Amino acid sequence: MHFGPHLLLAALEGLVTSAVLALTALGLSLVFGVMRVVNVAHGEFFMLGAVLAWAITTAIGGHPALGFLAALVISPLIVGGIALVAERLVLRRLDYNPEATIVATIGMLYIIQQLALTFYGPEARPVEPPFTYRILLPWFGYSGYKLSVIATSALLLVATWLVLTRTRIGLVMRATQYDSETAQAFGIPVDRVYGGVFALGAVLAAIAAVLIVPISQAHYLMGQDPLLLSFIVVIIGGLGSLRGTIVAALLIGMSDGIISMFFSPTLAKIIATLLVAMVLVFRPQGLFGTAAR
Amino acid sequence: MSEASPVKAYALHAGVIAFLFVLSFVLPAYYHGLLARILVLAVFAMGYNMLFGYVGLLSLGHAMFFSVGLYGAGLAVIHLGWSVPLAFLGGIACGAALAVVIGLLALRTTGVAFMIVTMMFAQVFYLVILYFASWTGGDQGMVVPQPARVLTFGATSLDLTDPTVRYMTALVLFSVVLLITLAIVRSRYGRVLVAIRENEERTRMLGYNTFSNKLAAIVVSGAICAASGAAYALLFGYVGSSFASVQYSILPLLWVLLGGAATTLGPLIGTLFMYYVTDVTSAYTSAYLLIVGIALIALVLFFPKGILGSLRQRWLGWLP
Amino acid sequence: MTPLLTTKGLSRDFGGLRAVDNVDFTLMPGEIRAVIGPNGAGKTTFVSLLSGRIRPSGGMIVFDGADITELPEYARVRKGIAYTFQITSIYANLSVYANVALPAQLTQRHGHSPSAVQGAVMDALERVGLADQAAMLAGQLSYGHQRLLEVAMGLALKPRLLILDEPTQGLADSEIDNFIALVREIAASATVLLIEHNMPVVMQLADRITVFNMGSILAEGTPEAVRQNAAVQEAYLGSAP
Amino acid sequence: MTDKNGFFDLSTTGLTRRTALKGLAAGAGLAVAPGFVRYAQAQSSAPIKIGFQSHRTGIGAAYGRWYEKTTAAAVKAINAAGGINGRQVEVIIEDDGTDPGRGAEMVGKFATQHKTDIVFGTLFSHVVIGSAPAAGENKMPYFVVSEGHHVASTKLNRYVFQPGITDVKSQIQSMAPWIAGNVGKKVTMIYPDFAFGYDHRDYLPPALKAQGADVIAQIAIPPTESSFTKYFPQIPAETEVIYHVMVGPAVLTFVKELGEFYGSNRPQLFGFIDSLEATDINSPGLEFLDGSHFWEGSPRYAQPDDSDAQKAYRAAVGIDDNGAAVGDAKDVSTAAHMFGCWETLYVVKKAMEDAGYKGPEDRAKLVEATEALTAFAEGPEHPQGPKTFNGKIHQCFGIQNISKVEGGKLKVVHKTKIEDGLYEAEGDYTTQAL
Repeated sequence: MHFGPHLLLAALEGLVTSAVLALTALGLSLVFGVMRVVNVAHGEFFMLGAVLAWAITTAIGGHPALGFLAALVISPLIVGGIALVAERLVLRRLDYNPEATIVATIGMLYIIQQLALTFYGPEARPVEPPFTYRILLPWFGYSGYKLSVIATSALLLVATWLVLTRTRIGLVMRATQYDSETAQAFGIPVDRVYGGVFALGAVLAAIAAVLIVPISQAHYLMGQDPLLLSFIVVIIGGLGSLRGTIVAALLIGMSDGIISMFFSPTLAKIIATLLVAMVLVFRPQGLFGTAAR
Repeated sequence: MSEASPVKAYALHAGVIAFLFVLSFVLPAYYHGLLARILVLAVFAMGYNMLFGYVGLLSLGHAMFFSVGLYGAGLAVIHLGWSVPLAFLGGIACGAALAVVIGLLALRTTGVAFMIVTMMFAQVFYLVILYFASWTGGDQGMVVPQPARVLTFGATSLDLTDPTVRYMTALVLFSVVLLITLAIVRSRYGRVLVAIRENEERTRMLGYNTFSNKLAAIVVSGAICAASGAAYALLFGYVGSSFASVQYSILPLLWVLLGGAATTLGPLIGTLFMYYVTDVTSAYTSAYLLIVGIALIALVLFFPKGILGSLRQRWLGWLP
Repeated sequence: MTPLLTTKGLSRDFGGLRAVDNVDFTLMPGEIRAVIGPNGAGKTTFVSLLSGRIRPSGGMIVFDGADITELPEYARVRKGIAYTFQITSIYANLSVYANVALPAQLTQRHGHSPSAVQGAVMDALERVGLADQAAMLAGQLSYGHQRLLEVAMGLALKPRLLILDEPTQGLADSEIDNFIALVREIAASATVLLIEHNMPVVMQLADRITVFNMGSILAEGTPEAVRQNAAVQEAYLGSAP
Repeated sequence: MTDKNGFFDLSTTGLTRRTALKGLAAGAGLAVAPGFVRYAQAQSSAPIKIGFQSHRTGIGAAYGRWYEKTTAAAVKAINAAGGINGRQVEVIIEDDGTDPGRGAEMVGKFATQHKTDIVFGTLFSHVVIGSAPAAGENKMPYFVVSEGHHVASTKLNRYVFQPGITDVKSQIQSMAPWIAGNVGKKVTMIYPDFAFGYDHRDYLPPALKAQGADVIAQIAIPPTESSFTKYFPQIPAETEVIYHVMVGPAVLTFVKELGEFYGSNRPQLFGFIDSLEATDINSPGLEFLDGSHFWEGSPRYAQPDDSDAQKAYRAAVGIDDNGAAVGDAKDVSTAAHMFGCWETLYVVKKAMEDAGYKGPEDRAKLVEATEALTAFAEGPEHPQGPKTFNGKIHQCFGIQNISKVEGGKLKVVHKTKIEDGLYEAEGDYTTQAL
């Protein structure tokens, strides 16, 4: 294939990766930014979203779109509920101590993964996309559903941005992120904000998973890669910076596709990871963040 | 506190080593073999503890130090035909050299960024192993040939695949590293490391170059972890990329947190405990990860300082 | 007699703000020098430049005849410049003994015996009157005692120049009297540079006083001379609440 | 010293508790652990214990489950027919987490704790290679069902055998003539960027060359990849055949995306069914595979010309005509590989009987007896087909199936000959000491 169409394809693929990554990473970034909690189980919330999407679509049957839409609403709600319970039962009682929460979320990772294996099984299971439309370009065909994932994700990101910047909820969250003690003094129920943010983070991961599951099946180990990539995105983008998270997700998603045009994929991953690490070393506040407080 | 009862501390450590020595003669074969493995991995945990427990630097990439020792020693035997002692020292040297490079870069960052940077360097290391599959065996790994795994002293030779020899070799390595750790912790240098953990700026203002001290700690930590990896390759005969994966970076963190960070014996206790829980639960259910997960959460909820850390806090203040 | 410390044209900007502006300063060995001035005058920035906690934007610092402008803070400490923090900065989770052992082992590095370190630690703790609390966790000390521990940590460095940043802040009156006696005793073996708001303390202790205002030296002289200085009075009365 | 006793109590109490449980189990004839499959103990002699190293968790879990089912069925059949040397067979399962380190620990556990007679059943290559040293050191016969070339490469040791499934080097070699003759001569390979893929990368081009065909491009894809479209532009336009061997949970995505990319206007496809083991060929998105060809070790779908042995085997394991679990059409088996468990157990039975095997002290005799085997005839013990066995490289060689996807089923269109897959031995295990 010629360079131009090849680049176009790599870019489209990069956009899909970026779109899903941005949602997932945004969830991690919120938890990270507001609560200062490194949630190692974030990838498992992602996995849970996909597995539940499979369960819901299978239970509903009928036209694929019906099941998919139901999954898109119900699955994130369930995952959010589970996250809320975990937060109340464990993280809150640890007083959000950074090291203790890492261990606790590693524990959650094991528990969720094992439960998925026990009740869902080890197989990769497909979910039918709500519609199958193949867009025919002169050089290759492309999935219409993938394009819709990009659009949906963009809409959700804009919605999240509006909530964070234009509503009281967003203000409360930002105040808590900036200085939780002062926020508390101003009558903000920091404790409840933390619970909500942790649940919201999980909800975002679950939505991302429901969007991706018609493209790549639900599998009980599928949470590991998104976790790693989300970490990278959050760090590159800068803590708690929505704009940074999105730009970083684009950067990571696109570079993953485009670097692999020129190098063997493993070498591409080595180069990309090394580049990101070097960014961190020489610009620890991220590419878009301001210096840490 | 730090000056209190050195005799008790030394006696305890000597007692632990003696106890492990005696265990070699009373344990049933399975636990004997398992304990040899645990001793080697406890060295990995001790190396991790040196950095995480005493200096307060939380690395999520220590699998690379373990596996650079593993591959350094293993590949030296496989491809270069080195003898066991030479390969072991080679593995340690690789670990120390890698630690210098990683330290110079990663120590420019702190906190969460340090965690992520170390994780990413470890990921790069993992991918490099996969990339040079013709040398490393890639994801399948390679076997260190059994005939090469012999320690020769003049006329006598010790077969490292013999269970007793293997146990004793592992115990010697463990004891040496334990005593080195104890010596470092009780030394002036150990005091500086703890001071850096507690308040880095103050330590600089007391005349210490905290960067070079931290760098030295990473090198010591990396060399100890590499020693563990090298011993693993030579004693158990397999090198493979799974030892360089993220999982093996998280394991030493768990072991140390369980046993008690910044305690000399905590890494052993944590490794032992984790293996014990896994072994017992896996006999009853294949869902043992569930139980491990619950155990982890319960431990941080109720024993946040780990087993020995909690003991030290409540009853045994003199514990090093 | 050659000065212990001099600065030439020492300056430091923070963004657009010039916190320390072209300061020429000289300190003679053995004196007790107080630095006073209204809030925001640049006193703490100035001593931070001396100790190396922050880097100057311009100018130079000479200590004992050597240019130390580019030296990092830990190297300056090793040359004999000790600094005690304005906000107590002790190791709260370590014992009082361990807090002082850290600086003590630096100066005892050639003696190398544990007993030498122990002697130096107990000596420093006795001088500030904390010897009995050596085994306590530093975080459990009262605030006043924590301030004294700060001083003990400075003393254990056996400094040639001890910089005390508002050492009496938060101390009770009775503690202040003891403190004045302590500084006098320290001055027998070291030069003392003191930032202080408490005027009676300054007047009792200082051999000479340097007055800062707006990042520059407004006046300098004996306590008596400074007290008479019209510019100082204006700066203080004009800005003091 | 009280504290010291305190924490070492952990292991000692555990020990006594386990020992007690073991005693209880032996005394009362109770099954104490899952996977501790017990059968009525009619014999006076103790059962033959087979340690099954299973991938119950980790990346291999989907395979492990079907390997367990097949093993259970084979053991049931063997026991019903009187066992081995008149002794019943008992399987003890340990999970290796699909991890080589843990795999080695489990081999040690079988040897020293469970004191099994052999260890058996490992699938994933890295677990085999990681566990092999432990098997050699414990002098524990280790029968793997992995299809990797590692055993035949003679890089492992004398205690490791693969007598139930043909290795991948042989499989590839026997596919090449048919591909070159029937599908196309310009081949683009797509394979995972790790050892399993490297076997294909290294062995296919020379095999095709010998048939007058060429590999014109090789595309390696990292095993962690979850999206593949971006690699497809690297497929040269003149490609006649795409040869694909993807494995892992993302393979369905691979096929679907290939379909989206090409539509109906695609090159011929030839794949290894490894890609779609345990996956329904009629899953949404796989319509694209219609008309393409697959290698199958043993056919997933019942074939019109199935032997009685094959039919009996399918019934015993409990798979229906579509290769799914009887009673659950969604639970698709790993039919192309799992027959190896069945056949391996019968090889073990044969070798133990030849050796007059009595217990662990006869393990060396068992190794020699296994090495002395040369061929396995098709029949109830070897339902997949006849095989030859090379005792020097511990590897068997059998026929391979090439199946075409037609109307949502896999139909066998060609069976290779054993000779197609034979190659020069790379070494000789029998020269190693026992």
